[in-house]
Amino acid sequence: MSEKFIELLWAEKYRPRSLKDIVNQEEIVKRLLKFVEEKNMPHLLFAGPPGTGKTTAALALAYDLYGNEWRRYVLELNASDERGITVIRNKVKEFARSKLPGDTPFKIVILDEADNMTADAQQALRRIMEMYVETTRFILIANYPSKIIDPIQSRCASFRFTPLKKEDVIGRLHWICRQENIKCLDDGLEVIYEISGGDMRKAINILQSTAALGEVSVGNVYKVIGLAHPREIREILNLALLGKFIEARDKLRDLMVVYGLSGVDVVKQMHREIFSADIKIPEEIRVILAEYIGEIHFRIIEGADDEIQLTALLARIALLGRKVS
Amino acid sequence: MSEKFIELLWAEKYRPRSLKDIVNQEEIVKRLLKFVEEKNMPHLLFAGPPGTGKTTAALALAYDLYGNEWRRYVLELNASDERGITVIRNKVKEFARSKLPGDTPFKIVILDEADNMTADAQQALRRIMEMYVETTRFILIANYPSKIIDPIQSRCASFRFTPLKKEDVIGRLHWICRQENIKCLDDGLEVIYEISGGDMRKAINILQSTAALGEVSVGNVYKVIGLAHPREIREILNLALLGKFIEARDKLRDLMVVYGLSGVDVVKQMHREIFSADIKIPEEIRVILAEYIGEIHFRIIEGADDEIQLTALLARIALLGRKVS
Amino acid sequence: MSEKFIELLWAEKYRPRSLKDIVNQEEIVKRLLKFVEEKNMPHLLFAGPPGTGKTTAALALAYDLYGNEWRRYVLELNASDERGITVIRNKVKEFARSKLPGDTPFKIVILDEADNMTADAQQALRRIMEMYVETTRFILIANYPSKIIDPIQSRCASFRFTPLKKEDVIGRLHWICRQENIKCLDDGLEVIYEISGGDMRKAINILQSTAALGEVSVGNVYKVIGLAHPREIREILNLALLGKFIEARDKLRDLMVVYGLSGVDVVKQMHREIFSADIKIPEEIRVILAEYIGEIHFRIIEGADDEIQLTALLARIALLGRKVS
Amino acid sequence: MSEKFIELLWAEKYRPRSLKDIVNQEEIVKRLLKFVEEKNMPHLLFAGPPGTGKTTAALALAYDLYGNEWRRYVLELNASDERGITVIRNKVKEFARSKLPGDTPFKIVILDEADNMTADAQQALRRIMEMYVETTRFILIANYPSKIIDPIQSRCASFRFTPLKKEDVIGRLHWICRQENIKCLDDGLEVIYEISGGDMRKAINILQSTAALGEVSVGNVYKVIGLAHPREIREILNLALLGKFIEARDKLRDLMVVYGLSGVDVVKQMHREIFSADIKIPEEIRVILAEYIGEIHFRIIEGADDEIQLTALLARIALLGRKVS
Amino acid sequence: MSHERGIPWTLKYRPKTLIEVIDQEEAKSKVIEWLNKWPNVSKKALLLYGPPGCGKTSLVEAIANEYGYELIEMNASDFRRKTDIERIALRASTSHSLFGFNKKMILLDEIDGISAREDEGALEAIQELIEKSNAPIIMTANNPWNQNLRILRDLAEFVQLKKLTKTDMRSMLMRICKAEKIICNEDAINYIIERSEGDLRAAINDLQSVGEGFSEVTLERTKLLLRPRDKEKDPFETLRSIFSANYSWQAKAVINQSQLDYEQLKMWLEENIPLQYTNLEDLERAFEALSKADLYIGRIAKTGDWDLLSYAIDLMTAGIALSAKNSSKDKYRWIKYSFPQRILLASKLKEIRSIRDDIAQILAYHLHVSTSVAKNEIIPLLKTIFTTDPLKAAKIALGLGFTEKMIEYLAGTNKNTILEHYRELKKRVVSHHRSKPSKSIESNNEMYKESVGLNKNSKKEERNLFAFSKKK
Repeated sequence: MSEKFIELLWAEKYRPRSLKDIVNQEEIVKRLLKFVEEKNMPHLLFAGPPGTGKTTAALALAYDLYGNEWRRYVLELNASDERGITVIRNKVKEFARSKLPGDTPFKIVILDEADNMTADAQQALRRIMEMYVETTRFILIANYPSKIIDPIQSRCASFRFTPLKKEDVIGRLHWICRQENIKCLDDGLEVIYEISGGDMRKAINILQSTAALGEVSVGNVYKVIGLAHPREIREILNLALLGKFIEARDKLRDLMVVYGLSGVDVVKQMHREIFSADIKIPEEIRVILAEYIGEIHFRIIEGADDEIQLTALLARIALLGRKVS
Repeated sequence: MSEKFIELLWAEKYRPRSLKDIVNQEEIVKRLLKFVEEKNMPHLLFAGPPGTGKTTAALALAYDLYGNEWRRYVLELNASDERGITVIRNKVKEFARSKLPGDTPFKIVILDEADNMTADAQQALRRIMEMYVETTRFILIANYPSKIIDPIQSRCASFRFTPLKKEDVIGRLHWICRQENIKCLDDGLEVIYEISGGDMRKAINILQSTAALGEVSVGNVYKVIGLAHPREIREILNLALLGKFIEARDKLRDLMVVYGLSGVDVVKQMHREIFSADIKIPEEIRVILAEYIGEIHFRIIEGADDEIQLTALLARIALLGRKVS
Repeated sequence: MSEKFIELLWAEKYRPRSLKDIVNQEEIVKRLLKFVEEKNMPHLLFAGPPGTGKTTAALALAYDLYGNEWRRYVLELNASDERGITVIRNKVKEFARSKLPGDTPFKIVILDEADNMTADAQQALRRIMEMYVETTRFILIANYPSKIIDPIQSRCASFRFTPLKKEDVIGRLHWICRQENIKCLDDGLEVIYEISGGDMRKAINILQSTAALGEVSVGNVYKVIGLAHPREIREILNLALLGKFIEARDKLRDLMVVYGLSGVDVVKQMHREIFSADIKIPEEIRVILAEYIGEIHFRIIEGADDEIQLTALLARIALLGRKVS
Repeated sequence: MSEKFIELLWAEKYRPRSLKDIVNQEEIVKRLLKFVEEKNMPHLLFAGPPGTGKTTAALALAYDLYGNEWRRYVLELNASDERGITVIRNKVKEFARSKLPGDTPFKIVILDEADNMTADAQQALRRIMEMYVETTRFILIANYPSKIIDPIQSRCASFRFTPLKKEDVIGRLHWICRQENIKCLDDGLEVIYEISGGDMRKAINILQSTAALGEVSVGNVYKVIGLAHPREIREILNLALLGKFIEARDKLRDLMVVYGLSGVDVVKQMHREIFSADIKIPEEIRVILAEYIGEIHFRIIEGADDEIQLTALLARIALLGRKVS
Repeated sequence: MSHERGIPWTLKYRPKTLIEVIDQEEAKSKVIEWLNKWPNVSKKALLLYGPPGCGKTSLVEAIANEYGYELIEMNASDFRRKTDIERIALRASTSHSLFGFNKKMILLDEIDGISAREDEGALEAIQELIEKSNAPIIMTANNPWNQNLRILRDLAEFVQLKKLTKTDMRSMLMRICKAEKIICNEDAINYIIERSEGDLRAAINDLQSVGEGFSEVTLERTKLLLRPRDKEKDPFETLRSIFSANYSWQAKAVINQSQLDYEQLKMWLEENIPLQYTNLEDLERAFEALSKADLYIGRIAKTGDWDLLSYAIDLMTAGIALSAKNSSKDKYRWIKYSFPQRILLASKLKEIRSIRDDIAQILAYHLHVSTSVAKNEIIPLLKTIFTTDPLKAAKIALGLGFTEKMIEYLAGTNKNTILEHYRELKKRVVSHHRSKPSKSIESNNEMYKESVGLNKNSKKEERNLFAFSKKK
């Protein structure tokens, strides 16, 4: 029954299976195809922002090496699984012991979010990598290569994944919409792209959630991710800038209640809006605001009361607005 | 804890048992009743401010699905209670193993405060949700949907709970007072509504505590929640604004002792009062004060000494007052 | 017998042993006596200002329940002394395991200054309270009830201790003087009451110290207070204000070594000192100083070294002093 | 590590095997060759920055002394091996003490990164070096010789390895590119040299990773190491200092996307650049900037949002720039 | 041993007899004199200390060799746990010897290299060994101020070995050159001697580096191979470089070359900023920089992120260097810097604080308050009683079970009077109790001890009727 009920996650459903299906990162794909050809490879380090296809490339590489049975020869270790170094050691040990694939002289361990490991754990990892190198190759996946210790970097061939271009992401979303028979509006997709920050997986997830509400419109996207419509945030900012502090504050309260916005949500949205072209703020005010928003954001992160801090922010904006006009 | 004991809390005693007893959130109730009818449902995500009936709806849904024996088929977890995802995993594992109810093909796990989980823990949760989906459905409850990671959002049917209307809350309080045979004054209930910020459970709790003191009057409400009467806070502010710094400070000290106010209590009350119509402050001072209160509030949150920080606040107000007059 | 050779602190000597000896807080005593009668009680929360008899009531309740051997059945903990919730958990565990008293079905844990615990620790505490509820009842004591998390509040019977009336405190002091055969003047006692801010324990301690000087007169009371709050702090401030930085610093060091004061102790005393009538500085300087001190205190709380911070404070004061003169 | 596999990493593939293959550090190589001739040498301490060929020289010396079988006579302990006091007292002592094959002059213990060993472990080493000197010689390798305790320094002849000259490094990279049939641009190689700081191994690793992206150009090099070009960071700082806040921000965003920089990466790079001579600001402004950057760095560590905080940082810099000019 | 095999020169030219031991005449005679008298000596062990390479171990070996002692050696490469040391003692005490020596001598080398963790209990065992041993014990160490040596000060005679003189070193190096048939340039020899700073072993190693395999030692090769040793700046140089820096990079560079780590630097600066900067504004700026640096150090502890250290260092170096804006001449004044007082005061402060903590614990127990209330509210009041009414104070001290140290803390200048009363009262209480045993205050204090977990190991502390001792 479950298949029927849990629809697949689109991010999984539309993930390329083979290296040949990957449309971006051409240079990297070319290099990886070499490894498939030669049936040999060193340890690899895939680095780059989230959603640029690192995991996809690793899995596709495995698919191309081992064919349909690839799952047998691949051990995937995720950051969110139990992953003390001892667990890793044991799992790898177990895995390394199992039979080797017919014609490829090694198996693959894929270690996601390797940059989240402490330096000490990475040292231990390095030793594990050396110990089982005869039969096992590691693919380390990281967002920030600078967090990977040198000794590992120098033992891996590293590959840098670059952010996807806007047209690539939007193109892909369009294509999925057609496959799924979903009605989508251009500005809806654009907003998804912006919010996702170029992260393909995130973009597809948002698309799927939005589609559940009906058509992919700007309003629906914001509803799905639990944020206010930018227009309303701008209204509040404008009220404050006009010195209508109390009004601004009341409107903000309403907004938070209606959309269920947290303080951090509001701060982030305000931050985005003060830089939008749709709001008229003198340059110098923008600067001061940007600084103060940073301060307020930090306070809320540290556990301060949303309402008091946001009021303080509006107060500052009102003061600034007064000085200007 | 024993049933008998729980019944003593009105918030429990007057909690609707069945979906049909829920008077607000009509849209949501309608959709949930569908699930009961069909004896099937996806994972659910209930989002909205505290006290808007999310937990009540989840429990009522369970009641309507399983009848009086519902507790057998429901596992209630609180994300901020259970220490870590491993505990959750084990409990769910244990629970999923137990026998299924006769005619409903699944059991329910209710996970409260799911938005308090770290992104990593949510990733792990997502995997747990997938693993046991055959026999178990999750109802995730959250205040801030934006804090729930995308992959979970896109796997859940989302329900947005909106704040209760003032008349709904006050109506309910009135009704309880009649049931319990309690004398209540209108402005007393109104103060309760204000303090509760529309949170029904909180409002009922305050009502009960106040009732223990006798009639539900403004004075008694403030006494019960351990806050100073707003009038007194205003007095301190006025003294400070008149430059009578030492007097203001002494009065504040007394107040803190008498009511047992903590630094955060005082800051919050001051914050509320500077926006009340009962205090005469020029608009610009109000704004400056709002900002400064934000600063002081943050420091106290970070662990700074109440007395030192509040004195600094009063001193600042006194200086402001001087400049104005 | 050994009365001749030894002496106890009066605050201990004259603490009421049984609930019946407590003269104030009649309402509360009445309710507590009920528990004694029934040999049963829920968890209790005692809230109120310092020195209003919360701890005394808790101990007297225990005495009345268990008689002379009461210490065996009571575990006294002070949240601000215990290092972390784990320590508390272990102590409670150990204690809960021990034999139960003959005819009372539970033992008592008294947790003083419970409001000093973080919200997280309180969550854990709540779980401990539930776990051992069969054999153990908790009496939580707090100055600030608002700092006790809701789930604990709703599981406890709450008692609000109100400040003692002037005549109650003075009456008690009178009575002690008669017992101890001390000559006391009415205005002396009155001054003690004022200084103690209605805190009975503090008042008795001051009384005992004053008695060491001879009769309890206004002069002697002030003398005691003067001795207890060393003039050195003021001297250090004055030296610094005169720009004599090195001298001020050396004196500060001496002070810390002689008294074993911590940096936070010194900062708090300085803060008290600058707002005392005895130090002559313009109001504005006072305010600026208060802010400095707040800032320095904040840095110490953030984990900075208290001596460095104090020295930096002196440097600032020295500079400020020059600007003034 | 399997030989065939190692060949895939260029840094290993092109490592000199014999002292005669080493092209830099001529004086030292000459000296070492004489030791090989004489079949005698004191204990050696190789000191100098990373990648100056210390380990290579030690291994080549061993190779020249013992030929292909060199691994038999050498005990290599790397930083990743356990090297505490116990290991020194057991494993190292055991090896030093063990009998020597008839025709070999002595065995060699190579301790890489000896400056990372604890003082205790170093203490345990000193007498071993004396007692078994007839049969065993030590080569200690250190980046910071001052962290080697005096008594050990006194027991070694020490050699200072100097950073490789630019033309040496670039020459080598050129040669490798020819071997590997890689297209490289001169300024690309130059940038690699700069980043490597004369560390040959690091330079070769970067070369290999860059080659994976296609041609070895400046852009690709920076992309690979996941850092922005220092010039670009300086540009942003200069823009902000000139008050061109929006431009600075836009440039920073682009940079972060293109290079996949994390907030911490940016903050660290900025911190490095503000002290560079290429930024023309008064010296004291540098310190103020460092403090700002430190504050923002702290906030990001505490979990604040990269973008908001970096914008706040630029805003602060812009405000500062305005004040200065 | 194969003769073809080369051995390092330091071993080849190691002294075998006393005469070959260069310099150190004073030490030599002291050791021999002590050894001759043994066991009729005031201290049964000897500690030789001096910088590396001055010949401590060689001296002992030469003496053992010449006077016919069997040398039982234990050094840092050996485990030195309690049992290991007891084994040595056993070996030394067995009457016969395999090698036909009739005398034995114990050499405990590198005593300053005893590991606090791995060699736990070693120092106590050595103490015991010294007391019981029937063989002379000689120990060596580089640094006589090493913590390990503190408890040995009363048990061992300290004998200093000095750095070797240049003349002595020169003659030794020349001797080696001659033996190795190397033509030696005098300037090269001088260069080596300068560089070695009195460490003969290092000089011989250097000589071998530039000499072995070459027929001639030239100055050119010597200079190329042997770069001047980089020395770390001592605290005084460190401070001077920071204060006088004009550019931030100059100031920042100092920390890498300093003997001081950032924690120590912080305290040295705290002590010396006011000596260097006299202008109040400069002073305030400098302290503000230091205060902020310190804040970052605090945040490192809070967050566990060491990246923040670099900001602390910026502020501590560049921040302080650039603070002298008003009176920039101050930067270059020559100042006699002083050692941080707080390091000197630290142990005193720690002691006083622990006494205060102990008093607070007693008060907290009796009055059912927290220790911080006891410290801030009750101790000050108690102090007034102690300074105004000695007899009452003594009674209270007795009633609460204070120790004499606690009384001293509370009484200040009044302590002698109170202590007299206290001792007198105590005697009377004891006699009173003998005649009429009853449970009274002791049981009160018993209970207190129980409550803070003192009774488990309080056998020894029971000596004093009302003894109170710290937790832990």
